Amino acid sequence: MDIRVQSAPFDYGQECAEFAQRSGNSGAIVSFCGIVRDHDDRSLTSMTIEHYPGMTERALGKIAAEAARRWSLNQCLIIHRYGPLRPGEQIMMVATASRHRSDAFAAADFLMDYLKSRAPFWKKEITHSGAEWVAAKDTDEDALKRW
Amino acid sequence: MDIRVQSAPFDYGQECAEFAQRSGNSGAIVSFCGIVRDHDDRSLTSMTIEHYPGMTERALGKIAAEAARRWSLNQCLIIHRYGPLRPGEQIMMVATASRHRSDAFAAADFLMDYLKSRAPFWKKEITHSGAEWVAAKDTDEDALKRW
Amino acid sequence: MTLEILYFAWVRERIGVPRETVETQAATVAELLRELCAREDRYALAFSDLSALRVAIDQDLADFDSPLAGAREVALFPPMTGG
Amino acid sequence: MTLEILYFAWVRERIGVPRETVETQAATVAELLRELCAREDRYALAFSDLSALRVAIDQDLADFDSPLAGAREVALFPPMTGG
Repeated sequence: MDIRVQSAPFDYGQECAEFAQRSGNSGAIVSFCGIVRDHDDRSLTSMTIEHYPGMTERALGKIAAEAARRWSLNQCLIIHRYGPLRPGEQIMMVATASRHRSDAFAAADFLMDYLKSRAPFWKKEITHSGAEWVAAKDTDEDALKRW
Repeated sequence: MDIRVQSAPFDYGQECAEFAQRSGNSGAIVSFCGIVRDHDDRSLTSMTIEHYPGMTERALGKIAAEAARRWSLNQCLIIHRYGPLRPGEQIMMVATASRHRSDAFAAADFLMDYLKSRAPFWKKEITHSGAEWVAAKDTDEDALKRW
Repeated sequence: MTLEILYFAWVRERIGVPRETVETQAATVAELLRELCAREDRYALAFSDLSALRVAIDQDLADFDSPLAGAREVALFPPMTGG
Repeated sequence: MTLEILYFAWVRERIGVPRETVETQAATVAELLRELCAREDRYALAFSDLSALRVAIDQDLADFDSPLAGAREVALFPPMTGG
């Protein structure tokens, strides 16, 4: 279980390569990467992610532990950035490794659903017309009921 | 839509990096990698994948086109190897890029389900006790009914 | 009881500070919020709609009626938007 | 009609060749298989259980009762195991 909360960029390709390298005994790897979209009608110029140091790592650890409890995982990686981000930059990634594909897919999807509304991150979008905190969606909360 | 059928190894990290590079206008990337498991009670020494040149590319193209019809995808990559493979080697990968996470996840899962039992690949496992063609599972066929 | 109170995102912006130390006898989070609201308008403004607010006690998500006994750190923030 | 017939995986191993050209008047895949089975034991052995067999006509998956009219290439193989 590898959890990293950082302001620095990460290298998605490199992380995927190393994760796969460590996963020779797994049949299946799923990875997800979230990116600041750079083409948007709201003309986003940048984004800032605020987080709650201490609680963030704790919340991500609990979410990962819950995934490991529900599915058979050989490995699990979560990287989430905070601070200022430009369009096109990678915000976060998760990766899961398992013997079977269904476990790796379900666990990655679960991690994403939970870290979206149970890990203390807040996104603020800066557009040409001002700065605004991203509102949580009802669908984010609803997504948790799937599990 | 990038589809490659090859005997040569591919670099999963490099492919993920390039895919992400091309996906700046997508918010979400999902990738999956299938690996020959190297720890198994059947003591697998190697695997050979046979395929049907011509039909393989055609079948993968149809599966990818169907995914693009069902979900909003900005990009889609399928790489599948054939020929001899050793334990720990990467067999195949898919990657999907979309504006929204749910599309990228569903499309990648769909691609995997379909290429598992609708693309003309056949796996033969070589163990200490001999060589055997991998039998298709009923669950593979059942998985298609999800979509 | 001495509590460290942390604010994040627009809650932090409305309160005007990222954290502060308060002396309180509040038994629950809800009581603490009522005390703060009575103190100054900026609290009343930030805490006017509890459905838009989330709370953590000692870095674990909690409810407004969660007891504060033994707590050292209470955080107030909007619904999270990670991922 | 001249057909190119391709075999894959254990079907190929049982038939003994990866491909062959046959002259046939068979109207469907099922008829073609019956013709081949009547010809030699190795075909009868490979095609004994149709439920374990899949077929493609001109590189598209087809059924055993699919018509062969206009077909150039028929492939016979076990259920696929990609991924």
